Amino acid sequence: MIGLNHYLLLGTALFGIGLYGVFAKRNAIAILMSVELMLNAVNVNFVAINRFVQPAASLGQLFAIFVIVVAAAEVSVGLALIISIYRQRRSVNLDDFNLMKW
Amino acid sequence: MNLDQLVFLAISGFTITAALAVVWSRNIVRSALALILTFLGVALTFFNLGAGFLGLVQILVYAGAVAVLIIFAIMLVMKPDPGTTNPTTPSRDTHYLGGLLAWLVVIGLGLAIGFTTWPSLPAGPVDDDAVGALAQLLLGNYVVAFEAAAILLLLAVVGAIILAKGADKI
Amino acid sequence: MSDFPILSAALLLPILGALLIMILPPRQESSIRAVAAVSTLASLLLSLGVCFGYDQAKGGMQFVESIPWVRDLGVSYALGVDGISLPLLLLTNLIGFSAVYASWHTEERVKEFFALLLLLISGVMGTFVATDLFIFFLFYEVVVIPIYLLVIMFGSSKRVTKEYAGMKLTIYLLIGSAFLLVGLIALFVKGQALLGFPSMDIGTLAGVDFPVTFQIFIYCLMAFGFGTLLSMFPFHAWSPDGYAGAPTAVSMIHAGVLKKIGGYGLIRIGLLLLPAGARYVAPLIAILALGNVVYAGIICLNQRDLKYIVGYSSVSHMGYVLLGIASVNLISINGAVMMMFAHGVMAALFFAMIGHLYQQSHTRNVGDFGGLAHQMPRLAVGFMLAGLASLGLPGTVNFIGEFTIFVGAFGVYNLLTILAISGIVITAVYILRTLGGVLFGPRRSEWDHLQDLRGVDLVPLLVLGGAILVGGILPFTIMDLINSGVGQLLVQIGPGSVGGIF
Amino acid sequence: MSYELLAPEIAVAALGLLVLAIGLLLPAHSRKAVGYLAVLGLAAVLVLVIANFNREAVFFAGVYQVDKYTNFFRILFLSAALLIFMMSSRYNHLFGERQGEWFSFMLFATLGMMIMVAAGDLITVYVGLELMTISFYVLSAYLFDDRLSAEAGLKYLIIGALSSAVLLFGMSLVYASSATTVFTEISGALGSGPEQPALLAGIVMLIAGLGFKISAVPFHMWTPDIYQGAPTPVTAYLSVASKAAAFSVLVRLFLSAFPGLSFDWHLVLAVLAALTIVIGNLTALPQTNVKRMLAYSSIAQAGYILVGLVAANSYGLKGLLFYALLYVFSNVGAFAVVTAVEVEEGDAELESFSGLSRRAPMLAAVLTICMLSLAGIPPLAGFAGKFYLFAGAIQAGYLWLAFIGLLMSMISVYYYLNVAKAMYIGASRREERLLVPTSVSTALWICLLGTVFLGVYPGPLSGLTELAIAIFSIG
Amino acid sequence: MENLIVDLARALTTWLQHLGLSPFWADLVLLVLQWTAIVLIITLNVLILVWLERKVSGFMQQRLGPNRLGPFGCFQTIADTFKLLTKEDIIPSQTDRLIFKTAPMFFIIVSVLLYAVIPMGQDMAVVDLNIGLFYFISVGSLTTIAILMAGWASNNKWSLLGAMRAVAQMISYEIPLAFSLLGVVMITGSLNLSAIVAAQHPFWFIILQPVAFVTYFIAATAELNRGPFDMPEAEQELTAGAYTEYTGMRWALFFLAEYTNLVAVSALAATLFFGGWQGPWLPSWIWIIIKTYLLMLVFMWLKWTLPRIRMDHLMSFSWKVLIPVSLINIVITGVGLEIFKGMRW
Repeated sequence: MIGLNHYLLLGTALFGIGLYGVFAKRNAIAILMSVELMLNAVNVNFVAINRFVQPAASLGQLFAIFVIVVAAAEVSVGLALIISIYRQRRSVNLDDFNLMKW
Repeated sequence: MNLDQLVFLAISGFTITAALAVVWSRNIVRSALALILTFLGVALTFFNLGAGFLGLVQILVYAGAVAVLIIFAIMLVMKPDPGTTNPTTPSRDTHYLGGLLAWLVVIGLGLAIGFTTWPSLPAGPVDDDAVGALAQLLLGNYVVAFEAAAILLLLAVVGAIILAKGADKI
Repeated sequence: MSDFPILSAALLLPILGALLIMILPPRQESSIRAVAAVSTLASLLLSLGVCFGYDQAKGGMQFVESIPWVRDLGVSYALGVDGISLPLLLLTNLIGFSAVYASWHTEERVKEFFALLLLLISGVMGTFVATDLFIFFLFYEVVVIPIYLLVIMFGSSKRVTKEYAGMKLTIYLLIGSAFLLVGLIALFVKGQALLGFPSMDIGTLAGVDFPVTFQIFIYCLMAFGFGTLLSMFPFHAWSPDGYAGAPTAVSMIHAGVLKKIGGYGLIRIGLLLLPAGARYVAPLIAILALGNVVYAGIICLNQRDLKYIVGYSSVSHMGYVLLGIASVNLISINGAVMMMFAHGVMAALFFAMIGHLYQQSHTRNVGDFGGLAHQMPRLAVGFMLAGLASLGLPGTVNFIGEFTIFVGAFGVYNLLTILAISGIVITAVYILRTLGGVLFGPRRSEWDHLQDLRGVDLVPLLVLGGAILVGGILPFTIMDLINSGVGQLLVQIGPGSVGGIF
Repeated sequence: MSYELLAPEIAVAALGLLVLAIGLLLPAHSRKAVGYLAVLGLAAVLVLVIANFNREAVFFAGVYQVDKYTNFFRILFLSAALLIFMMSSRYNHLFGERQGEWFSFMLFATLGMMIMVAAGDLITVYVGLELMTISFYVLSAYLFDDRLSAEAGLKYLIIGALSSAVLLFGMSLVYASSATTVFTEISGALGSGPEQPALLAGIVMLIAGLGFKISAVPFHMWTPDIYQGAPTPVTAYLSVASKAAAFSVLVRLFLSAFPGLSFDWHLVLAVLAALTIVIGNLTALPQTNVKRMLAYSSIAQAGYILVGLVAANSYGLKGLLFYALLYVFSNVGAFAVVTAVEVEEGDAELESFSGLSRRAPMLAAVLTICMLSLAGIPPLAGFAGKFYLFAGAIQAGYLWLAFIGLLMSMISVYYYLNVAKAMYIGASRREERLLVPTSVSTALWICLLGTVFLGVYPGPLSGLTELAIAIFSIG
Repeated sequence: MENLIVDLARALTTWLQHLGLSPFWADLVLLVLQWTAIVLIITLNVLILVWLERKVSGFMQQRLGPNRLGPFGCFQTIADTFKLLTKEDIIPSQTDRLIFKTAPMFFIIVSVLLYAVIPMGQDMAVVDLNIGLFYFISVGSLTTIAILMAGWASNNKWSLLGAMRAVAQMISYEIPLAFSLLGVVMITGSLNLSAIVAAQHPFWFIILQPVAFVTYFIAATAELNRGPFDMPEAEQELTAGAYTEYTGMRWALFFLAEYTNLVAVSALAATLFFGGWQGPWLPSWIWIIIKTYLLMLVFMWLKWTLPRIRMDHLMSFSWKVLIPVSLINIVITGVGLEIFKGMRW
């Protein structure tokens, strides 16, 4: 029987993969993509919890919708930022962005 | 192994493989395409969970818009040699640290989730009119968040235009 | 008379003066000086008025003012003086008044100088008249920043740069105050738990019977905090460097009164609120006090810079004060308070003289001078007076202080006291050697151009020198006052025996 | 339900939209006018909030709560925004034609914060948080020709998105454990007894996610870069208001959703606070750029504010609110001076501040006083705030934390005084006086008087904070 | 006649269950059969459509069009198909081969998936989804990705440019497309396509929502990259846009998918605005075919009549005209609905 745990573990795995990507990747867009993976992981959680813990109300789905909306906004701003920084530096590699000491 | 498990395993296997491809591919375009597959996998998960509307939202927004935007941006900032567009960090420390951290988080959360006994509610019938229920919530108790999200989208549009145009004249 | 908030007036006059100076245009230097002089003089007169108005027979806190300030912290703007704080209040105003005259010839950025100086004086005064812990601490730290700014803006760089000196002094004092603040807050929190209502009033808190271990712990914090300010060995390193870097007025106020806040705090807060803790830790303090006396004295023997000599000697003298406090009996504490007053006027006079000399000659090295008594007799008088007071010659106020301390302490720490008395010998050696080297001997023609004290320069000499002599010849004027305060304090904390830490 | 209590949010949203529209309609050279509109509008909203301070209402079954706590933070955000609008009047020229949008983004960020503090529900908190954060992504990168600014925007985006993801995961675990997202219901659903491991993991992730927003160590890594690169008024707003907003959420979350946890989250936060204070202050010591130095110092300040939550008793919470508000005055004052100098000199390096006391005594005095307030020197506001915070900490038994905090605050004086030293004895590159426009000097005066007044007479504000925290049931 | 196909399906299910299959597997087999049927119909349909388009264009341009093979040249397309199937499969070097190969497949799969929810007659939707309309929009949005994949993988500047133009255009026009449908949704209060058809009993929605229909039609034209909005594959500028490097079978797949989309979009328009399968005398599934074909003829008519629109005009037309118009339509519909409710009450 597939239960809540299975779905939460799926979410956790996706989350971990995204986290790894954020740390290991150097292309700013790739990092943004990794973050999207993490947000998707969260959505899997929300929908699964909605299904198994609270099937009558749709709070989890609602939360997931908000996450999706916000993620869309975040990505659009993020990509605009990346394009604007690319215009200045001709690079999207994070290692090149070290005008300030870290 | 019954059908339920088979479907779950297939979908999650597909999703996780696609997600791994996102972070392992050295070619950013392939990463992005793998990301689309991940999105579709998550959408399938939603369908499997009886959240059809959400699955479709997932496809529409993530696969149809977000992923396309990402690919679009990739093409605007593309380098000639696609095989090196998505490097992993050259610093081994950061790389291993990232991997280690990810493993720790996965194992830690996995254990935490595994050892938890959830409120023992039966997985009851799925609400058929999810859209209606969501609409009630959105325009009822969560109307503030709804309005804020609307402003957020406006803000994102204006902000993205401003940033992408940079210092050029409007 | 009784309704007039005389302490507040004395406290606020310099602040008003500072505000007035800030408003004045920077060019109006003479009016700026005049404002500073008038406000400090008024403050001095008010504090003299308090002295004469204080009813010694009645004793206790008088001229009390109290306005509720922060309700939930139990803070009230509470002022008052008793026999312990009154001499120190007087001392502050004496030195503050003289300091204005000692720096009369400041040329650059006069406006900033006097504004900060007045703030400084006001802050120091506040610590002595506050009877509320919060207000006390407020004033305690207020003084640090004006001092820093005065040092870096008007100080002098000789052996160490003025920036270094200023920063060292500031950070030492602030770190000390951090410990103090922890102690104060802990005291407040515990007091609230025991009392059931929040109160910062020293009198109220004195009535609380804190647990002994708590007292010991808090007293250690306080000893560290106040000890740093008092330049207790081994936390004294800021003191000589600080004095050397500081401008004359700051050295005067710092050595003269600021350090005394440490001693005052140890008595007023440490002893009154935490008697058991104070008695328990006292032997350790006494040993450190001996360190002050001997260690600083020996270092002093090797110093060549006048300011360093006075600096280290003041560290050494503070050892006596500490010894007095550590003995916890009527005589010794009387002596400690007396000593604080005495050392204050003496050190201030010393620094005023050094300041004048340095301003004229641009050197402070003992070896550079000789036979100055020929060219500058009045200065020589000042130097002699301060020097002799420093080595505790009978007839000066210092003698009274030292003598009383030794009498009081001997009964408690025989060996330590004897060793401490030997410090007087060291003092005598370096003071006499210095005085001799600088003032006497053959006339040296390169110093012929030096001008002696005259006009306003004489004010510090007259005021401070007068105080040394009056206190020395007529000791009862101050001693009775002190005695009334200390006596009540000891009655309040009750009997008990010193020791326990070893 | 009295929906008129939502008027401040509605008004700020409307103001933001209006400013956006008018900014686009006006010709480029007269876009400065939107600044006046924004300032006047905000002032009106501020008056409205103050006038209705005592009115309370719970909307939507606890999802949105307007109470005195909300109103306190509303006042904080609005006055911070107001001060920053005033002090940035000259800086805005750097934004060229995009001034109108700048104001509206700032207003939207304010709206996000107001929603965060009033939200009694995880979803609403999240949306408010993102409204604020996404506005700040754009605002951080608002100097389009400036490389540092774009870099700051990107870094903020990445760290912000990451932290949102962590926060969300934590929220999902809390939701899983309690089957609700409304704070008041969470506390009821969790009951008592030992917590499930998933809930603990969720709480830890919540702390981590919000820790990014308040830039607590070890989630502070990119804060200095963002603060240095972003336009200075944005940095100021980021440091005072977004932090306060995150704190407001943390407090509401822990005190109204998790009041009865047996898990000792105080200790976790105490360790975080101590690390934040120590590392923030120590890394600030060697900085030579004043803006960056203030960035590090703001990390440390976050640590101090966190102490209030660690204590979670009356003094601690009062201190938290008190400190958050005084931090507005002190930090905005400091940043106002930095902004003025930056506009004049082109950068915020320490050398640019050399001899400032001669060129602009007012600026030098304000910067000195504000920084000393941040360091906690009496009689300035910072001292009173720290007194409350550490009184709370000691009362709650965290003596060691008070030790570390106070000691480090005295060490922080070193780097603050370095700036004062440069201003008072440094040689200036130029001699002519540095003039500041009226709006800036008004802001400076408000900050200065606020800092001094709150320090000398903290009574009224502490009374206000007492009202504000009365909604929480604490010992 | 009316229930021919539905009855057929029902009979098949019963027969399968008689054979001993569980209901689940029986349904599954039926589903597979349904999809096969759809694919077959689509393919046949495209053969006809291509011929039709050439004929229509010939008619518009006053020429004959294909006329050699069979009567009216009706076997021309079949011959073309054989040609395409037997052509050499060329994959240029330096391409991203994996993506190059998957792009056409992805495209065709997505296009076919669109048919799942369209009611092809009374009770004749493959899946009668309660959010069918939303499904159509969501899945339809995936076509962009296929074009992007093709354009990028070809490693050819025209392909890439074409793909980027296509994507910009499709994303921009997706918004008015979705908005225009909202009017209909508001009136019916449902996203279920069958319910929408049922709701059009007295009036077709073209009467109630003319503006929405016009918006939808324009946006759909752009979504399909058909003339006059065929900037992404403008032959004179970009050879064939994203499809430039594709040959033979792969190219045929794109071609197929494009026409599949055309049919789907037209069928949706017929369903939403023209009463769907409703109509007198004839069986329902014939009615929808007739309506769809009529709409497709309009598409062709437009394509061969109007000149191509410049890229920036195309974008600003969407953002500055279509989206505001569709938004205003939503507002007016809402107000109208309230008034209508008020009157009835």
